[in-house]
Parts: sequence; structure tokens; C-alpha cells
Amino acid sequence: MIDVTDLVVSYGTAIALDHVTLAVGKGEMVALLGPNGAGKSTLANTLAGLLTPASGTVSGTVRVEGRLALVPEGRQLFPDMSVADNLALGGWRSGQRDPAPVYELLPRLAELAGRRAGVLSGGEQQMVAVGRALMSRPQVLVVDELSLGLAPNITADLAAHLATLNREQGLAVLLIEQNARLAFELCSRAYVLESGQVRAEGACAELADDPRVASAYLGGAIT
Amino acid sequence: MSAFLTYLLNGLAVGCAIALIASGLVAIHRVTGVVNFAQGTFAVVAGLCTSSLLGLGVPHGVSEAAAVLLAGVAGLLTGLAAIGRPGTTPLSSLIITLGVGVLAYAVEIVLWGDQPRSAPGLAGSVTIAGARIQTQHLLVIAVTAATFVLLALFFGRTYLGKALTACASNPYAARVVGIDTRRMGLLAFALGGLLGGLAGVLITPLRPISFDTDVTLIVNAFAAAVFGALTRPVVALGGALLLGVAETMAAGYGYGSHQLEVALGLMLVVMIVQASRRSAIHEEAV
Amino acid sequence: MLAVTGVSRSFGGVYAVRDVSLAVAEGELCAIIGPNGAGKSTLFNLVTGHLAADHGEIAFLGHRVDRLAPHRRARLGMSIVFQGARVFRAMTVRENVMVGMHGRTRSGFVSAALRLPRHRRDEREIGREADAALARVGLAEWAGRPADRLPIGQQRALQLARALCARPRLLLLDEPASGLRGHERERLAALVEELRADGLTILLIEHDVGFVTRLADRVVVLDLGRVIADGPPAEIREDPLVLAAYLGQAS
Amino acid sequence: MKRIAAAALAVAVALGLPLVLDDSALAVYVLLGLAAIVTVGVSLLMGFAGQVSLGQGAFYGVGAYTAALLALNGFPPLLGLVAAPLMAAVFAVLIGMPLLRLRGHHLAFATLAVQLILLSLAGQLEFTGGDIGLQGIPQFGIGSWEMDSAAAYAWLTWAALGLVMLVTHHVIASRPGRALRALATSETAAASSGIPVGRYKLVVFALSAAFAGLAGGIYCFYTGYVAPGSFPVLISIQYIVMAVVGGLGTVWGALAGASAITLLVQGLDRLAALPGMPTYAPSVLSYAVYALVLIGVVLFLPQGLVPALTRRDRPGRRGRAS
Repeated sequence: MIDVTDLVVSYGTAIALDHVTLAVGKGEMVALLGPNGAGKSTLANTLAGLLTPASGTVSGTVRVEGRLALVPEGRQLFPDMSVADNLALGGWRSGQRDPAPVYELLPRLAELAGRRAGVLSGGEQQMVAVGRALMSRPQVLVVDELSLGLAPNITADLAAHLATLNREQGLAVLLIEQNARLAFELCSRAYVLESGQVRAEGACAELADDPRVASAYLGGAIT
Repeated sequence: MSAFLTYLLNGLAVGCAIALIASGLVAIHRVTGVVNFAQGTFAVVAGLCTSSLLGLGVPHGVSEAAAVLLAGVAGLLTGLAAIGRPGTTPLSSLIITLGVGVLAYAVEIVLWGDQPRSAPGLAGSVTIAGARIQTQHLLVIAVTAATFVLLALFFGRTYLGKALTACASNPYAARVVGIDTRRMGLLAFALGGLLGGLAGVLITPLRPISFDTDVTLIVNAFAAAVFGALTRPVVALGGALLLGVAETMAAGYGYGSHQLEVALGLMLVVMIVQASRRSAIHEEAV
Repeated sequence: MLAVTGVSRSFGGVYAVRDVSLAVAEGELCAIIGPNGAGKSTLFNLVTGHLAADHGEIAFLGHRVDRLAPHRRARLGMSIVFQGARVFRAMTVRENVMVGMHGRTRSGFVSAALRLPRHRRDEREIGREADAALARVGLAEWAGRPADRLPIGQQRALQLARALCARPRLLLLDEPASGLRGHERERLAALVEELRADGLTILLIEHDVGFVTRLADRVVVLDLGRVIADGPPAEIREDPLVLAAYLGQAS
Repeated sequence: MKRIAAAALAVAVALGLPLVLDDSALAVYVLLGLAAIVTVGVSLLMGFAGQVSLGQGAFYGVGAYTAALLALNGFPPLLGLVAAPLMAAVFAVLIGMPLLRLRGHHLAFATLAVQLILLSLAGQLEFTGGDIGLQGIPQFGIGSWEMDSAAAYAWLTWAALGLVMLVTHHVIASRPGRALRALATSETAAASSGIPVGRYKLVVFALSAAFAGLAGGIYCFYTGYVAPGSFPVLISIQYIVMAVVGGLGTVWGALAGASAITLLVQGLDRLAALPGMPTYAPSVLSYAVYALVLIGVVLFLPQGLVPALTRRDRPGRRGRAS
């Protein structure tokens, strides 16, 4: 699905991603962890084709068929447009303008269809963002900071939706998170990104106890 | 009283023309962040073009339509120069549109000379409540009203219009869903050209147009657009009508010589009041 | 030295900072941490005067400063290093640092245009201080380069040199380590420790809790615009509220 | 040493030229010098301090009218010439206080609006002579000495240009100059370094206005009349073109840009005056030149002529430095 090899991305003189290699397989749920400023969102934007890599490759289904959708950090909805319009625009690439299939997957969105996206609660907005991404009929969903600014029970609710989509639709997910606990519950594998480099990778069960993960968040970063 | 009504309706007609130009300015600014200095030029080009075509014996309707389309093409070309090259900053784009406006002077003088030209519009007048109104004034008001309704339908109901709105609402998100924001910007410029052209075609029968009329037009339109902070078309419409009526009343009751100062002074006050509510930290936020 | 009392600021009805109080004592290194969107940068903007508070008081060195313009607060002895690379374009590294001396010198347009003795005296002093500050952050050999072409690490050091040039009483650092690599971080940490040993009071925003626990005397934790913890680093690391904010609560 | 020699040579050429130029060339030389004086101010304002003005012609006009009115009312011309930049600066401070809160395109439109308002007022008020303007302005002179040769005006103009360039050069390489260049990048970071941003913007606005006012003062004595038509909106755009072409943010760029554009337009004017050319040819050609040069430079040479030309020897310099 996603194959990233030796990816380098920089903003002017600042290097944001430093030779990153990672992969997401078909139907897999993979987490990308790391503190702020680690380069997680840069990776998300590069995968979505919004940033051009300085070197390295991004390949797989992503590039060949354009079947990757991004749920960007901070939702990034069109705040003054209705939920239905937000969803419709999500189908810009795929040509799917009718949100009905997404309403089936996320019935709550059908109830919100006529509301302005900007006035919704954080959790509802995040659901719209996920729905909008699904409109492009993706095979891979990159979710950047699902839990940002949301109460734990709402995050859990959204995470359950993602798990269902993964199970029933075979949707592969790359979950970019600051919230390690959530990521470990949801995903099978994880990468830990710090200062633009992959510091650790492996099965979530093992990584959860790995001191490098805790250190990335709670100290010891200066080694 | 009848004089008042005449001035009011004439003023509304003038305001409508300003509103059309202003709405082009707003459409372009919303989608691209660029203030298009050449916006008044589109009106001039269309106005001069109609007068030539009618002079050549091309029938009404066809002449006007061709002129508006030409202005649309001018808009597209302006857009290509202003935002066609990746990495052009909004301020550079503004300077480029300024250059396009000056370049248009050269072209217009070659094609049409430097003397003002007029074009026949709708002849005759009607009497409403004792006030004599030229039919052309009513036509301007009607066409503008229809245009604004069409614009509202286009932006609110069509998929393409929504995509344009999306670019204005959140350009980053627009790119996330795959919308090519640069192409949308060019589309906005073309639309701006059409709207400016429409204004030019409508006002040429009312007041003769020469190559340098664009300065007055753009300044008035910018003043109107500034009421809505360059982003809200309906407020810009209100501002334009207010300006048109105020200027016409001032002229009608004998203060005509100061109408430009009044309009510009009003624009300055509005801008300064708006600016004092913003802080630098937000404009510089990365 | 710095006393923030009950300060709030909202944007469009949403509180970015809500009823925050905090005090920094002379010579202390106090760190503010918190997840993304916790209100840390807003708090800094309120302290330095780039944003006005809706409510609350800010006092610095015993003066109320919450109505003062940013440059007045700077002249009282507040210097800030911004997170984004705000080096001045089209100026050399040395000229960038010389700007930091602005508040400590007086020569104006007239003495500059006429090259009066006062201007020469000021220029000499500004140059001397700038060179000293550049040497201190290890940028001496870069002095003549265009500032905006420096790598990000050196741009950060440059901002720090500029701030030091003002001889501040209080230094505010907004995520000084973000975007830096291991050895650059290490050097920065050493420099911050050194400044602190010299008696400079420092208020620091940082995501990297490791960086903070090593350097700070005291840590204030913000979450959703409020202070949720305030204490020495060792305590903070064990605080369940902090762990929840960072690692997420088990649901 | 080399730089001093180059500067001395430039001064010698500038002062020597009036001796060898014929009358029509002298007229071009004077107008070039005047345009360069204003352009140095535009470059200081836009290139160093990052503030846009599309109304620089207004300050030029204020200077010209000030000197003209004083001279016509019997005051000595020297007083008029001193008052011209001062009045322009005072006017800039008065309008700058509210206007400089604006940024980018708002400031551009606001300054343009100020010029339009002034032009309209000058065309209507009695004491400015309405649309006809003021005529019969006496020659410049000091005491009983009267300046009556074009060469003398050329020297006066170029001496003023030299002064303006020297002042600008001194200012930008000093404490206030660094402050201006700093606030052009980031007003917040500048304020955090203790720079009173608002006051500095006002001072640089006034300084650039004073330069324009000085040029306007010389202009009114040189031509002997002023009218609103002498200061069209296009003249302000012309200064922008000159500053942008030469390269914003260099003192020599302003002179280079003013020279390049003035000579180009003059050359085309000669071309347009050839038999068989239509009567509108001169204005068409100058509009086309302004426009194409402006667009071309902004798109393809955003740093302007002077930096583009001098950059060539930079790698060598850098090699030595590191």
C-alpha cells in the first residue's frame, strides 16, 4: 500500500524528515508515534502529495492509483460550508459527489448533513474529516492526530469507527498520533519518529514496554 | 422629491456597476489572496470594445456579449501573468496586475485612441412616481441584480462553485481533497474579467469611457470591497450601492466636485478601523 | 520577577488561555510544557505583549506591564527567542545580532545621517557587544553570512545571540530545541545551563520533556489553556494528570 | 580604497556631464536626477523598510507646490527649497499616523487614494491655481544671484541626489537603518528587540517623503510652473518601476533603475517622433515600456538589476570569507 524509502524532506535549510523508511501493508493498521516537531505531519503531507521530497521515494498504491486519503491535523474542514458540501468536495478526485455511501458507514453524518461544519463540536468535526477522506474511496487512510483536542471517550468512539472500517472494508490505516496508548490499542505495528528519524519500530505489544518510546515522550531524549 | 428619487435610482445604477467590479475583486481576492489592480481595466476594455463593435454595425446583444467575453479572456491572461508562475507572492502579484493595467493603456490607445468613447444603450426613459429615469439605468440595476443571483447560485449550488468557495474557505484543505488551487485561481481571474466586463458594457452608455477611466473604477470598487474586508461579496454590494448613491446625491445637490474625495476618505476610514482590530502577530503567524 | 495573575485570552469565544497564574522568581529556570494546542505560545504572546489579555494582570520587576507595548517590555528587560525562524532577511548574521542592542543605545536618524560622534560611539559599542554575543553562541565565524541562509540550528543560535545582546533580565525561549538534531540540542542545552549559571532568569516552552526535566527548576504544565500541574520536574513526571495529558488516558 | 576611487569617479562624471551635454540632453539629465532622488526614497521605504507607497508622486507634488507658493508670495527661493522637503515630511507624518497601521495592498491603495485626493483638491482650490496650476515661478537663486542656466539646475539636482544617496547610505548601515530592515521581515521580532515599530515606520515614511519633496522643490524652479497634471498617478507607478528595476534595497539600484527607465523612455520618444509615427506613439511606447519592464522584472529578476549584476562576483567573495 505505502512504501516509503529513504525519504528526505526539508523546508529551506531545515530538514524535517531524515532518511525515513516505512511501509504499510494491505489492510494493516500501523501507528506512527512521536513528540511534536518530530516530522509526523510532514510525512503525512508528503504522502498526500502536498510536499515534494528532496530525495527518496514514496511508492505503492498511493502513487500508482492515488488511492490514499488524508485526514489532516486539526481537521481542516471548510468551516463555512455545510457538512454535506464538505463531504461532496471530498469526492473531487474520485468524482463521487453523493455522500450516501459515507452516511451508511458513519450514520451520524447524515443527521449533521445540513449543519455548518464550523459550528460542530470537535468530535463531530473529526468525524466529518474522516468522512470527507472516505469520499475519495481510498485504500489507505492517513489520519493525522485523531485525538488532538478531543475528550478521551470521543477519541475512543472515533477509533472504534476506524477499527470497524479496517475490519469490514479492508481499509489500511496509518495512524499518526501523539497519544501512544490509543495507538497501541488500535494498531498492530508502530514506528517511533523523533527529530525526523525513525528511532524504533516493531509490533505494538513489544514497543509498549520499550524504554525508547517512553523516552521520546517523557525524557531522556538527550542521550 | 422627484429629483431625490431620480438621484437615488441613478445612484443605485452607478453603485451597481461599482458592485460588479467589486465582486470581481472579491472573487479573485478570496480565491487567490491577490488584489487585482487591473480589475477596472476589464470594464474599460469591454466598454471600448462595445462602442467599436456597435460602430461597425454589429447588432446590440452580440456586441455586448462579445465585449464581456473579451474581458473574461483579459481576466484569464491577467491571472496567468499574476499567479501563473509558482512562488509569486501576493504582493508581487499585485505589482504585476498594476503592470497589466498600464500595459492595457498602451493597447487601448493603439486600438481606440485616447479620447473618451460612448456607446448607445437603451434609449428613452420612464417616469416613476414623478421622477424621470433613463431606461439604461433600470437595465443596469436589473442586470446587476440578476448577476448577483446567478453568482449566488453558482457559488452555492454548483460543484465547481463550491470548489471555488472551498479554495477561499481553506486553501490547504482544498489541496488535501485534490483541488488544484492554482487553476481555481485562474478561473477566479476569468470570472473577475467577466464581471468587470459586464460593468463596463453597462456603464459606457451612461458615462463615456476612456483608457484611464480604470483608476476611478478600481478605486471606487476597492472602496466598496473594503467594506466587506475584501472577502464578503454581499457587504461589498451594500458598500457599492452606498457609494454610488452618496456620490450621485453629492453631485446632484451641487457638491459634485468633491465626490471622489468623499468616496476615498470613506474607504480610508473603513480600512483604518479594520486594521486597528488586527494585530501583527496574527498576520505574521507561520 | 514575573508574575502572571488570572490571565485569560479567547479567540472567537474559545479560550486559548484560561485563568492562568504563574510566578517566576529571580534566577529561576521555569519550563512550560503541555500537549499541542495547550495555549503555551498564546501565553508567551501575552507576556511579551504581542497579544492583549482579556482579563488578568502581568507584572514584571514589580511594574504592571500588561498595557505596555512589546518594545517597552523588551526595554524593561524581556527578551524572546521565537519558535519560528524569525531572523531578519537581507541582513548579515552580525547585523541581525546588532539589532538586539537597539534598546540599549540611543543614536537616531539624525546622528546616523550626519555620522555624528555619538553615532560612531554607539556603533563601536554595538559591534563589540554583537561580536561577544556571537562568540558566546559559537557563531563568530558566520558573522558575515546572510542570516536567512543559515541552517535552522544556527538560526536559533542567532536569535539567542540577538536576545542576549539586549542584556535581558528575563529570557523567554519558545521551543528552542524543536527542529534541532541531537548534537545541536546538546549544545543548546549546555548553553542554556551556562546562562542560567550566570544568573539569568529563563522561561522556557518545550515539548521535549526530557530537555525540560534536565534543565528546569520548576515545570508548569498547561492543558487546554489551564494550568494542570506546577512543581519540580521529578514530581511532574509522576503526576497522573500529566501522564494522562501526554500519553492519553486508557478509555 | 577602490570604492572611494569609484565614488570619486562617479561624482566627477556626474558633475562634468552638464558641461558637455546639449540643451535637450541636459533636460533629460535634470529629470533623470529628480526621478532618481524620489526613487532613492521609494527604495528606502519599500526595499529596506518593507512598506509600499503608490502615492509617492503626492509628496513630490507637495514639495513642488510648497516651493512654488512661497516663491510666488515673495519669499526667497532658498527658503522655498528648504521648506519643500520639510512640508512633504510633515504631511507624511500627518497622513502616516493613521495609514501606516495598514499593510501590503491596503497601504498601497491608501497611498494611491491620498494622491488622488490631493490631485483633486489641487485642481479645485483657488490658492493652488486650480487645474491651470501656478505659473511664473521665479528662477532659483540665492540673494541677488539667479540661476538661469540649465547646467546650473543640473548641478543643483545632482548635488541634491548625491546628498540624498549619502544620507540613505549612512542611515541604512546604522542603528536606525538596521531597525528598519529588521521590521521589514518581522514587526513582532523587531518590537521584541526593543524597536518602536510604529515610530520607525513613520520616520522612514517622512524621510522618503522629504526626498520626494526636495525633488519637487527643484522641479518647480526648473520648469517655472506646477499644475495637477504634472503629478499624475502614473508618476508614482513610474517610481515603483524604477525602484523595482534597479533592485529594491540597494542605494545604487535606485539610480540605475531611474537611469535605465528614463533613458529607455527618452530613446523611445525619439523613435516615436520619427516621421510617419502616429501622434499617440510616445505615450503608447512609454506605457508599454513601464508595463513590460515591471512585469518582466518582477517575474524573472525579482532582485532587480543591480543585485543581479553584482551577484556574479559573489561566489568569489564568499570563497574568501569561509
